[in-house]
Amino acid sequence: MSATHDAAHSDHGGAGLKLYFAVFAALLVGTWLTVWVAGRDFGVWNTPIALAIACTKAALVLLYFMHVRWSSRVVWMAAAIGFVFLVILLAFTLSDYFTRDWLEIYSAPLKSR
Amino acid sequence: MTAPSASTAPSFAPRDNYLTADYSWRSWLLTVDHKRIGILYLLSVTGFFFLGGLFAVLLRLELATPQGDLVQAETYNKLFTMHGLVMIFFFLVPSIPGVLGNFFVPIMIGAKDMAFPRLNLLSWYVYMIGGLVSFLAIITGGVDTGWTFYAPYSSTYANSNVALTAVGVFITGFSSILTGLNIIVTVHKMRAPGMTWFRMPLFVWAHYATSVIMVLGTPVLAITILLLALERLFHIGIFDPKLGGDPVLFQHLFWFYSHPAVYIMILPAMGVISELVAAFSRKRIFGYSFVAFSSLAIAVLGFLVWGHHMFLSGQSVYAGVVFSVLSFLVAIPSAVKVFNWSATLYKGSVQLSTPMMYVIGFLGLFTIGGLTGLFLACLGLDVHVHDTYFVVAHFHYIMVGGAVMAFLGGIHYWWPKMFGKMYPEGLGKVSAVVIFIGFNLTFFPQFLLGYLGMPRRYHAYPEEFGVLNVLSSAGASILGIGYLLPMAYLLWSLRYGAEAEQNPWGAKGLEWEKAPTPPPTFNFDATPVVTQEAYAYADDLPPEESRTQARLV
Amino acid sequence: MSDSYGGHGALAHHFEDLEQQREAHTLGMWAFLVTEILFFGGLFAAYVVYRSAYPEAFANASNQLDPVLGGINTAVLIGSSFTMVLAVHAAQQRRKWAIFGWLWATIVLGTAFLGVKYVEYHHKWEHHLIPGPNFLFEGQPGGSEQLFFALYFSMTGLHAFHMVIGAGILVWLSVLALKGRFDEPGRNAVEMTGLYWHFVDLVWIFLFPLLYLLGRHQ
Amino acid sequence: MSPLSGFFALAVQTYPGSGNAPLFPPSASTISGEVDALYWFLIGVSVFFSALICALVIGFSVRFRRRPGVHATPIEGSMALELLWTVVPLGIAMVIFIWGAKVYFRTVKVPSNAMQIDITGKQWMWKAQHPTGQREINDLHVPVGVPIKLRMISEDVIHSYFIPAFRIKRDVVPGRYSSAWFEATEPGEYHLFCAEYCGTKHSQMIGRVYALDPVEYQRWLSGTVAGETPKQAGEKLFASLRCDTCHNAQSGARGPDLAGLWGSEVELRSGGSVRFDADYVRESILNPAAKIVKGYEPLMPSYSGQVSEEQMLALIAYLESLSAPQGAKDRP
Repeated sequence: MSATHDAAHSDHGGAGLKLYFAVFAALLVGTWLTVWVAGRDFGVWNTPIALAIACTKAALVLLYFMHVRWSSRVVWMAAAIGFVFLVILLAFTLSDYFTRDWLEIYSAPLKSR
Repeated sequence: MTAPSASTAPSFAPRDNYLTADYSWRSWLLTVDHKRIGILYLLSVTGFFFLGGLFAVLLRLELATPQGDLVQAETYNKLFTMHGLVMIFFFLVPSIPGVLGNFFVPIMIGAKDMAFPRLNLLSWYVYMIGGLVSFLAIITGGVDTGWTFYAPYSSTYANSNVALTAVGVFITGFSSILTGLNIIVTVHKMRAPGMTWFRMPLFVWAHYATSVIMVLGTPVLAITILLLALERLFHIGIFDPKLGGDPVLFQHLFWFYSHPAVYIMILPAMGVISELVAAFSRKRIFGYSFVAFSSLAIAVLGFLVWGHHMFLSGQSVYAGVVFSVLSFLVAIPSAVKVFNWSATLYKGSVQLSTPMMYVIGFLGLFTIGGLTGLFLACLGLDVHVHDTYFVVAHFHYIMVGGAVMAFLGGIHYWWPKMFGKMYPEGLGKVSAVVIFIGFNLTFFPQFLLGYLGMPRRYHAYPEEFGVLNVLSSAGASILGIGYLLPMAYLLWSLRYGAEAEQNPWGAKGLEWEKAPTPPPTFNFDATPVVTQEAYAYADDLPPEESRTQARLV
Repeated sequence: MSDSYGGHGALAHHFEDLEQQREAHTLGMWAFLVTEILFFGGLFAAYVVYRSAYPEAFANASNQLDPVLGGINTAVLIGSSFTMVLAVHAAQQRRKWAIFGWLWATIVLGTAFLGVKYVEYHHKWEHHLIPGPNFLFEGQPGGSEQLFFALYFSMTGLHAFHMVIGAGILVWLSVLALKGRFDEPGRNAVEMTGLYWHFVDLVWIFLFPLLYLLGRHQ
Repeated sequence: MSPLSGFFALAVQTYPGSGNAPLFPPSASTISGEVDALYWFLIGVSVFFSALICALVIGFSVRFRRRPGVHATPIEGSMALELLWTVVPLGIAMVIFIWGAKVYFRTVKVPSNAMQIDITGKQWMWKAQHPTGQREINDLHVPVGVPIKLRMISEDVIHSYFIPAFRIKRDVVPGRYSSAWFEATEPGEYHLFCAEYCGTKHSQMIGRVYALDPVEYQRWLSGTVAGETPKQAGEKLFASLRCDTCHNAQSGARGPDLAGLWGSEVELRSGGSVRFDADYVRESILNPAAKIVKGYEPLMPSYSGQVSEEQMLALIAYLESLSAPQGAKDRP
């Protein structure tokens, strides 16, 4: 019973090699794109673009190299939960730093009173 | 392994079980049997509990008088730090998952063992190595930063074994990760046929939720402690205000783990209470799915509230408001659980044996502990009570009144299954009452001290706080005696205790009905097939009674 | 089918069948990778907080790094990820020599990466950019630039440490491959190590733009 | 047990203060009444629910204790009850949250007519600097009925300025200013504690807060020798550190003119803006290259190590006075 599973797993074997080459090429292009994008100024969009490229590269590695695409649902969930809680850590920590000076805890500025 | 199939008749004939399988030291120290690893954890966790308890007794003796005259200020600071460190990282976090979780999660879901038996043994060894390193740090001078290690005191100004203790705690963190990882995979992949998620005992649900927190939270503590050690050893300046580093950032990273850690300590206790309430009222837990989902809700919401430790630390006011409202939300699932446990007793058949006395103690004290948490989550009040004895009383009501009570209740409840011997019922009840009285006398006065404004971690305090502190110290000595009693009679019962039947409480659950007492190395003679719901006490009733499934209002 | 090594592979005593065992190993590996995500996550949180507080200092400090070397290293690591995938693919087809070959290709690329890292660290050593008492940035001691380098060395140091561990495991696997360990079904050690290696590559994919490519906009 | 009971008998006997053992702190500030009201509301809620749970648990345990022949009635659950004990606690929780947030904002929003006192915390003592020049160690004399704003900073580790009688507490963090305010209502002598663990003598870092009625306060002011006010000290420092060579009103000055900037948003060279407040002044003096004003070059040398925290507070008081319309700020 397990032998059939291995075959099923690698039935995309033939296609797998081509797929792996494609993903490898895409990652190299992504790296070049990251460097090229960093060299040009998109104003406020610099960081979002850089992060978007990095995330797509990461997604490629996750889905194809790490076989998440053909894994069971619980493995999908495990991978997702790791990144969700990383975002929670970043979001709540930054929510403190970005809103620290909203409140004028000093005596109100002279001009507005 | 050709023992007769486990008939329901109590089998007193000495059978091959996990204890008698092999008596050599090697078989214990190199065991991969989850039950033996649970016993190893029981021994080491009890050792650390009494070490932490020794520090607590010294603290209370010092605080019996306003002047700091029993020990120097430096020694007192080391005592409360090491009391915190030992009790949290070496007792509360590993105790219930390490002992009862390791022993019973596989049996309750019908598995032969944990998913990764060798990792399970590694978890105990990593725990002992971390314990050894921390014990070395304690012996060679101790650490005086508080268990919270706040920078910049811990990173720059303290001159005690901060780096060595940090390494010890860093290592122990991996033991927690390995246990959590093991339980998650076991629950997902190793349930017996028929054991669906909603037929699992609530003890397993609670341990699954705890393991999710262990796996998600502990690494952030690891990196924070690692950065602290790097700062101590190489002065890289990561939290150094002179370079623009922010001590509040240390608090964010520290509390991201350390608040969910308090749920690591209390969720397994809730799992034990669910089992005990069901068994001793011979009834299915009221609102089973609500209690199960509230465990998961606590695990997830527990990660969104850490800012309530930092309302006054210079954290932004608006972030404080967000953390405050989320802290109130995380209190709701705990309230749901307490109401459901109480409702389970309604129309039950309640047997007041020792474990049930610990349950009643838990319900009262955990309710008080939980409600006083609302005082601290409330922004306006936290300004006054933060870092005072109100906080100390709050978390001791949850940790000692809740987690330790549940641990003792669980130990008494499963003692016959683990060792095949019954504990002495009378002594059990006496020690439960002594612990309850000693506990309340120790920690209730601290609520008053807290609102009076007595700060935490004070070696000497103003005269007017004297009487309440004397009461608290008196309570501590009663509590200390109370904890020695179970240690004594449980050890005594191993030799002289009455033989235990396979199911002394007549309880439901694979560990009682299918596994012999004490269970063989692979738990069951044949892999059980589960056909009943969890806590299916109704199936034992004579036909006409079980039909009147009353649905309340 | 009992397993003589007492290690992974063939049917461990407590699993029902190879499929359950493989699923358990995969989920266990992923649970471990979740802890790694959050382990590095703490450093990313510190990085994001300090960079948003001191954008100029971080940009100046980042300009001390050589993006060309960083770019090459990224390509090397992606290459090693690719050879790792081929090794896992070979393991599924139980071709002993292919496994051995691709594992060593991965090891060589990984070592190349560590070599480049050593060159970069040495360059920092010469320019007094190691965060600590004798840190100098453009002749000035201490300043927020030291925070950048504290994070740079923590992140890339931790990443390199994970690379060393990974390379060690790959060498051990190649030895096992020669001993015929992966000739029977049910052996998924190569696949699990592959997951770990791809994760280490994943971390670098984020580290490279965040550390090397700051303030390069003209 | 005899040694322990003997010890306690001795402790209670010899302990002089056992006479006045208060169970509730004095209420001596405008906010303390509201905080106490919130406290008693929460005590009420807690007593109610604790009593409810105890009654249910003990009542059911006794009423439905195990008796031979009597079986437990199987009950699955009840959606209505589950909703009840989810929504009701949620409602109560939100009431507490909103009330608590309102009280909290009252303790954080500083009235603009507050008199500012600069507090510097260092390992194991508090130093207070009054605007009128008085300096105090560990103690604080404040007039009743006048809102007092504390601008606080630590020279080493994190401390926390805690006056239980006024129900205020605020961490004093190194590297950043933190602020708290109160308005005393009852004259008297109250405790001052450090509430954040700060090392060996954390429990000695305490003091006394004297709330004096206005007459008494004037007598204290005149009775103590007043050094130079922070503004005067700041002015002298501004000159002695030669800040004015760059920061002056002439056109083409190498540094921005600092008069009139206080509290306004300042554009930065790297884009974005920052409020010109105490934190920005302090950061620019110690780490000038961090945030440079648009249109200026990073020429300013770092003064870290040359300016103590008290001198920094004096400079800030001077710069603040530069932006005030004449005479508005000089109040006792």
